[in-house]
Amino acid sequence: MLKVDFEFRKEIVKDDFSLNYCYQCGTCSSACPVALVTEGEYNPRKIIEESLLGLKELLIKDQKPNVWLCSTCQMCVEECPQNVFLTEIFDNLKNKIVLTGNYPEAYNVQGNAILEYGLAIPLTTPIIRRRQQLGLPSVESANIEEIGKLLEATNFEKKINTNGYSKTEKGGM
Amino acid sequence: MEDIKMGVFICHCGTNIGGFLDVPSLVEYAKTLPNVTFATDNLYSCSEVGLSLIKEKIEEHDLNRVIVASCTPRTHEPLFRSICQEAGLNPYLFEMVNIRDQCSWVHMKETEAATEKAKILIEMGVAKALLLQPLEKFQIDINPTALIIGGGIAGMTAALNLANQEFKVILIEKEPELGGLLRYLYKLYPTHDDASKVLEVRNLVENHQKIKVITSTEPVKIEGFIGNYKVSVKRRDGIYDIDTGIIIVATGAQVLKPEGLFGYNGSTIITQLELEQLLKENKINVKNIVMIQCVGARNEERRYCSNICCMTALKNAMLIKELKPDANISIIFRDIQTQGTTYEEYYRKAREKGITFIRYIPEKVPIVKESNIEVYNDYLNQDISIPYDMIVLSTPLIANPDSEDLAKMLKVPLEENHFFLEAHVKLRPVDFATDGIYVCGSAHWPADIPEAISQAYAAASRASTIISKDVLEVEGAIAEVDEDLCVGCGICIKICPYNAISMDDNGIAHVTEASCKGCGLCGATCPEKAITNHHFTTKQILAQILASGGK
Amino acid sequence: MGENSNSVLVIGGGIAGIQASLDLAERGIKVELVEKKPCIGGRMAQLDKTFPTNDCSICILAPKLAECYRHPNITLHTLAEVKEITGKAGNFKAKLLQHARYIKAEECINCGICIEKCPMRVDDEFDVFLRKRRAIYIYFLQGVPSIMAIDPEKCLYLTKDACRICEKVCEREAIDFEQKDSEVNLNVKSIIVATGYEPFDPSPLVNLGYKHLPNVVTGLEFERMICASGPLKGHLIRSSDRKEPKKLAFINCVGSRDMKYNPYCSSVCCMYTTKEAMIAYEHDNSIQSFIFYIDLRAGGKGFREYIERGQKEYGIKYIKGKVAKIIEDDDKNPIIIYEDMNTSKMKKFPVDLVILATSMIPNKDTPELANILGIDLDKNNFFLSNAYLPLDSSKKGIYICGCCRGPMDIPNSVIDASGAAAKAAENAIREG
Amino acid sequence: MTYKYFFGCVIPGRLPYLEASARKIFDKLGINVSDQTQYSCCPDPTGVAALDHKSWLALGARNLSLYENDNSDVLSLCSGCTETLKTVQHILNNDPEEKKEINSILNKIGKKYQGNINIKHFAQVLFENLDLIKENIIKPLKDLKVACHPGCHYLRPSEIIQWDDPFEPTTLDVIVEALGAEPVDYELKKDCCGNPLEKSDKELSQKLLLNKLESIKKSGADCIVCVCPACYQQFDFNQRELNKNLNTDFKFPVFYLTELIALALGIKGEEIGLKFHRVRVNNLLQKINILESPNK
Repeated sequence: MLKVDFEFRKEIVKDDFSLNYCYQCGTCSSACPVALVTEGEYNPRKIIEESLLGLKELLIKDQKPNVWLCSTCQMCVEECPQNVFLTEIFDNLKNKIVLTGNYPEAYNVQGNAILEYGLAIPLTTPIIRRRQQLGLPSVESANIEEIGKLLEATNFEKKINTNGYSKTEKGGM
Repeated sequence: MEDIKMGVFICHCGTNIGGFLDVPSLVEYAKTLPNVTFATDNLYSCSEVGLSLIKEKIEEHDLNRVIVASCTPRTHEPLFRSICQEAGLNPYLFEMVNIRDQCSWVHMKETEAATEKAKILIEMGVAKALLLQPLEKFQIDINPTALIIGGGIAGMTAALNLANQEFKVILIEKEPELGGLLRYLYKLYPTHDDASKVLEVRNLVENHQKIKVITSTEPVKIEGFIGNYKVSVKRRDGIYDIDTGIIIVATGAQVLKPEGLFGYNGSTIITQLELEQLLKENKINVKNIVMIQCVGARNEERRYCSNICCMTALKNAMLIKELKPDANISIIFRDIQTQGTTYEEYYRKAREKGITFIRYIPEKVPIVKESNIEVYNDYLNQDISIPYDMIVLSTPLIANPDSEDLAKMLKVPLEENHFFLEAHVKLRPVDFATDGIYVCGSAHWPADIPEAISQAYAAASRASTIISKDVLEVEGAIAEVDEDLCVGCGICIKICPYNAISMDDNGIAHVTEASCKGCGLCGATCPEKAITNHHFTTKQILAQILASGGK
Repeated sequence: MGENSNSVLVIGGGIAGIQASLDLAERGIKVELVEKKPCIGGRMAQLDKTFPTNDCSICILAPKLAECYRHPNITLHTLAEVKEITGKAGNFKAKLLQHARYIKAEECINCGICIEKCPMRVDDEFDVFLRKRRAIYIYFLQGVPSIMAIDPEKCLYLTKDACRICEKVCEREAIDFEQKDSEVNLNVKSIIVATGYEPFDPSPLVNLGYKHLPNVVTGLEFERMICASGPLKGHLIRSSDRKEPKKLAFINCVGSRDMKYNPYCSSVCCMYTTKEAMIAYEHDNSIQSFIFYIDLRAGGKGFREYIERGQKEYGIKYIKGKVAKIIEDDDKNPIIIYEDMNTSKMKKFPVDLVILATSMIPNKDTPELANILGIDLDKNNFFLSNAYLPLDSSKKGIYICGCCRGPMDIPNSVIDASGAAAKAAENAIREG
Repeated sequence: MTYKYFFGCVIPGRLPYLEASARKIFDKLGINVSDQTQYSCCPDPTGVAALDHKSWLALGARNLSLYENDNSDVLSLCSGCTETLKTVQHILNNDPEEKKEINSILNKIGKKYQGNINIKHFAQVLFENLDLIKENIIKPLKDLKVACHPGCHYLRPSEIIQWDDPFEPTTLDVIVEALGAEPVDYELKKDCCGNPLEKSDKELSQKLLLNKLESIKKSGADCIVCVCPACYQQFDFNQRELNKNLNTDFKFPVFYLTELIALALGIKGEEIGLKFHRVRVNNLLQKINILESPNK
């Protein structure tokens, strides 16, 4: 049987206080386009209820419902009568899941691209050529050492999964 | 023999009647009936235009009987009677025929047959009207004193208001002191003021020149009628009589003790009221507290929602949080009842404080285990377990057990949950059907402090409309006992719902005019046919039956 | 009005103002009852039936209207507004603006000929714009005083100096275009404010489709639609195709319990949607109703039993969940998108008609009146009351009752009103 | 008013022709926008934010710090970047603790976040210069029915974005109408295109796209206009794949708002790289006489 975990709830609330205000009306799921196409298998209201009860196992381990299916469209946030910032809460949950390593690979690809290039999509040779054709100036993005230093301060590299990524790997979005 | 000239006014009631019955044909039909000298229709007879028309026609045609065929006498007879009176006609020469509630509304799809039925109903009205007699209303003196039964917040508030209006007030309380349930509360929602602060009104009541407070006192017998009640009360040292013009019932309610429910033990599993005591004494030293709502309410035995328990739970949960910020409080509920502006805001504040809310459904009530509660979470469609150190059960307010006796003494009804039943739920919420008796606070229905206070003022206002008068006019269509026929069997006395009949020294039944409502129960029951119900005499009713085609 | 007479000013002629006036009048206190509309009656007059007794609303109200009109202690000031209050408890001076009615009250007999002939068609406010009235009109059929009024903003003569047909056709010469707005000065000892509420306009909740989807209406509109004396004569049909709807969905808490609109609970919607579903069923037993709710609030006397009756005898289905989105199909049938919380599945639920139970909000002119009276408002712009002196305003001698101090149902408004009368009487006597 | 571009990752790194159209129209309209170097990923509100909130905030704050003390507003070419930058600013300006912590991180790279600049989506700047656009139209886009797709991050959360109506967005329609085209309404106008779900569930992402396209088809639109490179990719790149997977036959040309404006301003198709579109746009543009028909 699932056990209410007040301490885990408090952790989630610490990240975003608005969780507390939810009174489970279901407006979010009614407004959510993903809930509609998945017929409720993805269900923002349930994720919030699980958060209110601190049901860590469901949220973090089983990921039921799967929080990664949130498209971040913010429709729920816009409609929520109690001003619960669902998308932010979901992002915070995703952050917690990331620490367990059990999350979709595409996010990792992006994370590693940023570690390596400071950009989610690094410039490739064909694109550089195309830019020249279009008469566009060359891209002068951030100094990667500076970005590296900053991400070191936030512990980014330790939080995400970097196994198998090297300087030659390409990022994507 | 009197020359009877009858006027018949047939009402369309907008489309309520006109949309379903052929009203013009009813008018034509009415004109053919005996002694009908005038008949017409009216869009709304009760409108100012409709009323002036009636008045105008009474004068124009010198009518001495008036029939309005429209809605129900329950709501409209007094109005039409007063119009007749204004036109110089004795109001009891008016007869009302109900062709809406009992005809057009119930036969909406059968215009033709319904119109025929309406014709018969009108014919019956005419038959009765031929036999109507003028009657006189009675005037009674009013004793400008108010007796209030119950010295809780409602009773005290009503007492203070009436006394400030310079009426003499007698406040009786069965306990040795005033205050009622308020005495047991710690702090009040929604302001968290100390209950003792609100209880300070007690001093004002006790020291008011116009208020006489009598504690440890209960009524044992109530006689009399509006303006002139005589209430016998029992004190330690004997029975005393109190004369009063009106009575306000403010006897409150009590909290259900949840014996046998959810492992109630009075120590780790307690009621909200017991929790208030622990809070008062600052004796909360546990971490995980679970409250269960609707304990003993909204079930087969007690179907009602007790109205105040959700707010009580929210309040106590927040008060615990104030004393012990690291406490984990969960409230297992069915529907959170926080109506209105401040209460809904209060609920949001409770969520803000981190209180956990878990909804349960009646099919799967929470199960209390040794250190956790198992409950089916309706929102997740699965069972969950909540750890607890203490459980607080929110039980409903239930009617006082002595309400039944008091209701009998007052001859007023109780509703199915034994709370007092008012005259009309919508428009007469603190009146009883019996004149001169009022109700307020939790005797009427579970009420919180603000509600009880509003109701107390309302009851005071209603009472003041009576005791501000020197004399009062009462109903003329009442029962009368033929002394020659009465054998003194006393059946009428038992059956009278208004306590209006008594036996005189000669063993003959006697009707107290001021109390009689003319309901007709005594007349219908009297085995000797010794009672005449004026305005509904046997002759009149027989004439109606015959007119309807009866034999 | 002499300084010494005990009199009370009652502002607002809805059920609360009426009850307060009647109590005071019976108590022997003179009442000046001010109503800004042409007739007294208020919101209750617009309702079809009332819960939990399902009494016909106007039927139980009408006798009280007549009583107010006829009571020797009550003076009615309709089409009037309070413009200034000075003085203090026991000795208030009130200045009223009496709008011209353009009708000689003592001559008009409400025969209706003028209405037939008036060429101007105007949206009817009483029938929540579901039908047209004329520029000369009676506010509602059973309205009191039951005389005409001319709408100066719509009357052709008063706006364009043309027409005057009503004047020609009125046999009693009751039309008086010479009437002017005037001032009325009163001395009163206490003041009771009973200005009521207005319904929230749900248009900003775009996803619910009000005003975009023809078969999405508000609770008050439905009330008029189903009322026998309403614009449809009680024959419930939908405006898109004039078909009889068979499947109704009621959405509770529209604009209520919502931090973006009205954070509070409107107190009455759970009950009145149940009532409306019951009436619909009584009109047509093949109608099925679904009520969407967050918490089913039925704490009043007999309310829970009423809901149970709705389920058992009227087949009403209660669905836990707030609806955020309503779309429509090609036949203009609204489709409700909601989550069935029992299964956590999303549903697309087609119905024939949707009724939005919109919040009760304070009247638009509440802040202005608060200013005139010098009393405080709460954060929602209702008049501020104190929890343990619920009928006292922030100023001595001024009392508040009914929905102008927060959403409440009719019994509570009546209780409030009687209570305010008791307070006003107490003040009049003590400060007298 | 002067602006500085924030390009983000996707447009310069994958869709440079959209950048070309943007630069061309702002030049042509005489709106003063200059380049800003040294920027990093915004970072992606649907990606990095999900990985680590702190890193997302820090990178965003660093980007903002580049623009501070310059009297220019940020002009973002991407809705996702706009949302990130606005949200980061909103969070840091409302949470002094967080701001302090982020600044201590920025301090390590010699930067400081202050929180005093305006961030504008390019469509907002265009909307605010509507008269200027109207004055410069050379080729009105007659007979073109356009389904505008505002996209999520252009609208929501409205409390932070503070621009168009989150439920009844109209700004894009107004611009499109000013160009001489006819904006059409459709049921799912304010819904998500599905792009962010590519990272977690491709099939689901396509389902959302399918719903969008079906709804647009019903409206009778000739083409789709969007203002975010993520949405652009979803509509333009994934339409063909969707057709293949689900056996559908959608052929909606997809324009970036800047491209449509460029065409109306008389800028030639080849200058802005229209040929790089996956769903061909030429037939439609020839039909409405914006491009010359090869037959003529």
